[in-house]
Amino acid sequence: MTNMEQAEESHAADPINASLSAEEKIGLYRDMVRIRRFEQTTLSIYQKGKIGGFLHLYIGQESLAVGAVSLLGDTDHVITAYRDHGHALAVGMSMNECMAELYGKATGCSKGKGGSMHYFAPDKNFWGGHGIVAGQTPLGAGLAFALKYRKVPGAVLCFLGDGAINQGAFHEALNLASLWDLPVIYVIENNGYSMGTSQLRSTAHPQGGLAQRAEGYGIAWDIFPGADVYTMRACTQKAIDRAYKKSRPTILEVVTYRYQGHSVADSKHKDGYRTKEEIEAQKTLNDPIARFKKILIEEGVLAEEQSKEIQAAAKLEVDLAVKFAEESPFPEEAAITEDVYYEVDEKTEAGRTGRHFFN
Amino acid sequence: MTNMEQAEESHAADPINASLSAEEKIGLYRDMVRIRRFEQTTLSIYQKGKIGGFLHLYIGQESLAVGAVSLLGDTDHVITAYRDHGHALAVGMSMNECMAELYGKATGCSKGKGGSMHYFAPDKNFWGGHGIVAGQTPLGAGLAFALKYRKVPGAVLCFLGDGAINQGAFHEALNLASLWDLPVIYVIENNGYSMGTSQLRSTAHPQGGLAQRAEGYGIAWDIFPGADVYTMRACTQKAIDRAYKKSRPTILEVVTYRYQGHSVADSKHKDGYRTKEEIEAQKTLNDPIARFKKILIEEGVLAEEQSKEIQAAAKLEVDLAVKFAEESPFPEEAAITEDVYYEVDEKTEAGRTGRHFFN
Amino acid sequence: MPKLTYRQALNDAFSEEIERDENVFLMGEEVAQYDGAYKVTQGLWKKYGDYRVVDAPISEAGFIGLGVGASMLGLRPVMELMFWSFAYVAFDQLINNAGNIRYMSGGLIHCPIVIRGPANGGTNVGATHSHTPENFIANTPGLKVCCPATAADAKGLMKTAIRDNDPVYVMENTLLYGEEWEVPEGEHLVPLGKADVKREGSDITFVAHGRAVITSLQAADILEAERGIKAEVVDLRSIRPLDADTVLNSVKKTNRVVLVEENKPFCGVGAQLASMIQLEAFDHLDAPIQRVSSIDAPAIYSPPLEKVQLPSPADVVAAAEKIL
Amino acid sequence: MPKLTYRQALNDAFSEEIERDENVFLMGEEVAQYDGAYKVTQGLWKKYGDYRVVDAPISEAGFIGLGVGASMLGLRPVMELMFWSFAYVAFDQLINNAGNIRYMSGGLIHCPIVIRGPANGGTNVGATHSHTPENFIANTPGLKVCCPATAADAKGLMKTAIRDNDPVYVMENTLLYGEEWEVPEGEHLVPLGKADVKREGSDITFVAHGRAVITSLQAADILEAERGIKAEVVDLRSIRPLDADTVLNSVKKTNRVVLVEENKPFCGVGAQLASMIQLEAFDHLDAPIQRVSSIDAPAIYSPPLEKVQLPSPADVVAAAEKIL
Ligand SMILES: Cc1ncc(C[n+]2csc(CCOP(=O)(O)OP(=O)(O)O)c2C)c(N)n1
Ligand SMILES: Cc1ncc(C[n+]2csc(CCOP(=O)(O)OP(=O)(O)O)c2C)c(N)n1
Ligand SMILES: [Mg+2]
Ligand SMILES: [Mg+2]
Repeated sequence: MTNMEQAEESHAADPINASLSAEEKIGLYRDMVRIRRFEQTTLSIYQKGKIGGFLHLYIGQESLAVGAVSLLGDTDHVITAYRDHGHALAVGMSMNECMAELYGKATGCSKGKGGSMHYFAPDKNFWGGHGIVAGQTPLGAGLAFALKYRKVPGAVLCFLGDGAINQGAFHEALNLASLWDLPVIYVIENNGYSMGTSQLRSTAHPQGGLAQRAEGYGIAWDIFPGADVYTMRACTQKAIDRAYKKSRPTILEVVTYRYQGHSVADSKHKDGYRTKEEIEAQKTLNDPIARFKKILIEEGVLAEEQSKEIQAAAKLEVDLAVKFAEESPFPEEAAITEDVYYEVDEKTEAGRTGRHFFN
Repeated sequence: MTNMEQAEESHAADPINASLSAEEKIGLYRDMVRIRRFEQTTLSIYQKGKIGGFLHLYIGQESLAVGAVSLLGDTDHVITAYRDHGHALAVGMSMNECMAELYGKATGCSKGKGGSMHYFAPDKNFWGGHGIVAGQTPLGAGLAFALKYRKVPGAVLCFLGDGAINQGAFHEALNLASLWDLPVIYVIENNGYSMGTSQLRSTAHPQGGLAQRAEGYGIAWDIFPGADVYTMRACTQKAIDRAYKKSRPTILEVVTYRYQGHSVADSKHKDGYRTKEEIEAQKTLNDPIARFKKILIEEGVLAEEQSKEIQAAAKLEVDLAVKFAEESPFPEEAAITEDVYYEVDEKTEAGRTGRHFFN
Repeated sequence: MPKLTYRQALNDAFSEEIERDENVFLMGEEVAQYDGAYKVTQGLWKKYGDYRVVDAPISEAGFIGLGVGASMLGLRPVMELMFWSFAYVAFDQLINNAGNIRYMSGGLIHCPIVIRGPANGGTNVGATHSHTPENFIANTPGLKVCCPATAADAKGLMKTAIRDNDPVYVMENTLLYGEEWEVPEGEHLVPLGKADVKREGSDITFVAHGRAVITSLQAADILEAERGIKAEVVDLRSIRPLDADTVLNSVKKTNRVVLVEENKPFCGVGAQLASMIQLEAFDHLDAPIQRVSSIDAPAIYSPPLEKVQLPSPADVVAAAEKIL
Repeated sequence: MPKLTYRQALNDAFSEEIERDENVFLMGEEVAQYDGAYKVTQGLWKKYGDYRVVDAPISEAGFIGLGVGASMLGLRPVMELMFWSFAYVAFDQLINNAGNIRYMSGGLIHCPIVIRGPANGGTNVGATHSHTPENFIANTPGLKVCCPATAADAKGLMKTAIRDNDPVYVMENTLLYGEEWEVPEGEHLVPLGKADVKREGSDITFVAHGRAVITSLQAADILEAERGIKAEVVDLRSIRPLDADTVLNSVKKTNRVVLVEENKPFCGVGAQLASMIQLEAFDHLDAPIQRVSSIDAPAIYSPPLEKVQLPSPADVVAAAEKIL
């Protein structure tokens, strides 16, 4: 299970949150609602057999992507693993392109070539969507390296799961990030499990938690509960400041929970490797959306009615996205060999020289 | 340079050393002398062009292999990297087979197939000799896993360099070793450099030193100077006890120094990445052989005359090994495709079924 | 003969070998308590416990290396890669450790290890999860690799692989796990290095491995039904060792050959076969050897296009028609 | 034309490209302060400093992945693997990250990265250090790979690789670093995908890449001197993209072909060429295509045997004689 109690101090008064306008707060809420609704719908279309492959849902973790991404500016970048729909919507990708990608349609964000695990939006500084566990972690260091090389102030948020920390590539990336003072923030979304394996069974770690491994590289770290979007923002901002002011990396371990199975095909996630009670308790106590709604109502920023409207708008948006996706065409067969080589696609001299394909 | 002062308390009175007979002490001394002499000769034959490829000399580090290996019993195992001549001689491999291997002769320990970096002696529980940096570290965990699986009390010494700790495979091995309570001891032979790169330029690490990264995995660790073979034995024994009694891993960081270049072809090791003064200071202050000789003479265990005899005997042994190697035949050409597949070599039914080779 | 799924046949192979030899154990991500990501090891942890069926963290380099180390001491690890696609994070262990250590030790060491898992496209999981590296493995002297196409072969090859004293890499197929075939009862071993003529024919030879065998059989049915042409289908089963004789004999009989695989074309297994056949049966070839491979691009996600990308019976028929 | 070593030609390529484009930087183990393990980057750190020439820790997966990430943002990293043999600890980065990301992003991203270093046997460093993975790379759509055989090609291909907008993997050869060839002065670019007829001939074609080109040229000299036979030597230079036309045209002229490579035979580059030639020049072949590869075993250490293991001019001559 999780490393720490979710009972926590409020970060509502932290400058980074206090300075939020009512509209911005509602924006955060809306984004979380949109992500959840998107995900719920993808689950149901998956169950109806309209999409296939893998589908790793983010439900329960929405405050992490939304909170962290809300802090970013034009020169900041995001990269994550295969559980990427939340991050994609948080950076501003449209539901249409995301939904169409799941259907494998030509209108998908990756033209139907990447699928659920491989969303990208470089124009929104979003670099994927990576299917190999921890594979994104050296890439994240590379984005930060490029910022530094170009002398652009900025930070890179590189999300990863708790199970990913045991991959060698992550360890190598940490050493590089510290050694070279790279402005990268590794956000461990600790939902307590890697597939059906609890942290206890996969990860030897210090008392302080997974993030404390950072000390082995002289990297700053923090661990905190992620269900409250204010907390997420406040604690992440400190890491961003460190990136901007000192060009130093940070490891953040954010305690969270996924309500659904590892992917849609996970029969054991209820009363297999975890109990129904555990899941229910998390939903009751730590639901990011319910918690933030309560806060915003208490703050007088949000009214129940408005919340309903937001829900309804999100539902409509998703429904339209489904319609868009369903009505979109599949890629042409010729697309199979497009987007393999830049030089070929761009019809450059290089792309016309020699044989590039071998069927 | 090195992480800690080499000035240190004496471990002569520790039970593990106090219990040594005079003969055993002289044995330790002899083994260090033999290794050094062997190495010096390989350097000179290399310079004469009699052998080629890589040659990573262990000169200056002898007390580490000899001290640690001297503690081992029948069910303990050793594995190391490419700088493996010291460990090979320490476990009892003969100079003849080791020298012949360098010459690529059929009488070499690996029949001339492995070369300097790839010595093996399974009959002496010595599992190589591995050319890929840190590649031996998961294998070491595997040897320990096998001991545990077979319920054999024992320990595995897995040596690696200071530069090797930044490889992902080592990190993965550490997590497994801790998680599964494997009796493996990782001995970081910290000679301050990975090739021409000082630790400072390659490795972000905690104040306590490289070995302190162990805390990230809940593994016990120690750091100590390795020039004194008594210290090496005393500190390593604690880790062996931990392996036997608790089946727990340890990381030991042993501060040492290599007198020669990274390999024979290393023009920058004197007044390139390190100064001549630094090298000379290490030779003067921390030479394992000179130090132990002084101690043994002070203890009255060794006389100057006897030391000379040991030196002379070592020289003779190496000279004979050179002669042996030079007079040995190269492998037959047919040997190229032997030792690829067990089943083929053993002429089993499986080895006779289907085509195994494709020229 | 009873019918079993490919999955169940593998599961039986594991059970039987675990019971037969105390050195055999299974290890991999989710193989134990979760029963395997694809349920191939279902029930085995419950039956044999932590000692014989071991869940590993997501550390392929670490645990595959550990398996190689353990095999040097005589254990017989059967390691699962949840997907063969994840082999690339453990490639050094697969190639340098398992593949070279016998040689570099002059034969003093051997590694009786099995590394297994699915290696296939066709399940809409995108390029990172659809690799088929049998050609990389077969390129590597010291390693053996097989790709069973049926439940019986899956069981028989797996049991043989476990008993073999060299590293044997078994590439399964998620699309076949749920398919049923007859499987001989009792001890059933299929040797490595022995191809199987899955369909006799006299007009043209299809050589395939893994699921491409099924595709080839369907193509053969079509050719027979539509044009009365009798295609022989040779299932390589193991790629290295390779049953060259069975392939060459078939070619010498039919004089025409189509090589079918789900590998990418450049230096795929078909390339090696073509090179061998033209060398050793040059005068028996009435037409150029045709190859059908996946369309040469990373695996596409889009379900209908992924189907197009993989060899279909129609593709095989079309290739055959070029030389009939 | 001035004569330069292969090493110096590469060094010049780096200098010129560093000066030309501020996005170009070099990274790798010992490339900076140490001047490179094989001195290929000699003097560049001194000249261009830490910013453009970066020493990396022994973390190939980490720094190659970092390079891929940096290239996505438009930098042009030129990454050294001290040996291509070490690629296997960074294989996921090489294949999945650099090779697939353009495709999986539907063309939104491209990776203008170069990964380079020596890939060869013949220096008595044993099996772990003697890998030649050009066939693995060429198998992977999305990647490009070239193997220069001369100083001029080394310079020209390297400069082209750096300017190319796809990942280009350059495989050098430690045995050639010290050899000298004429290199054109001034800007010198050699396109990828263009083979070079290094020797014209009419009786038989040798197709080779990397150092095997030199071996083939020597074999051609022997054949000419001893038997008056004129062999044409086609140097592929780049494996992917591949100049199929030049190969096929030569075969159509000579009707006989020997494929020479230092790769291992099973699914080596020669396998792909044989498969292509028999398909596209079937009627032009007067005899089976011969292949000369390394002897099929891990690279042996023993110096005299390692020489035997690698293709020699005599091996090429012997293969040619089988079909002359
Ligand atoms: C190298 C590699 N090994 C295994 C997998 C299969 N796999 C995908 S996700 C996953 C679990 C990851 O857990 P965690 O890092 O905690 O992330 P979460 O799924 O909880 O978000 C596994 C084993 C993979 N994709 N890549
Ligand atoms: C994966 C890999 N990368 C690079 C190398 C080249 N190399 C061999 S030894 C070495 C330095 C290792 O230094 P360290 O671990 O400190 O050991 P030492 O040589 O000092 O004993 C390097 C870079 C290699 N063999 N394997
Ligand atoms: Mg998790
Ligand atoms: Mg060192």
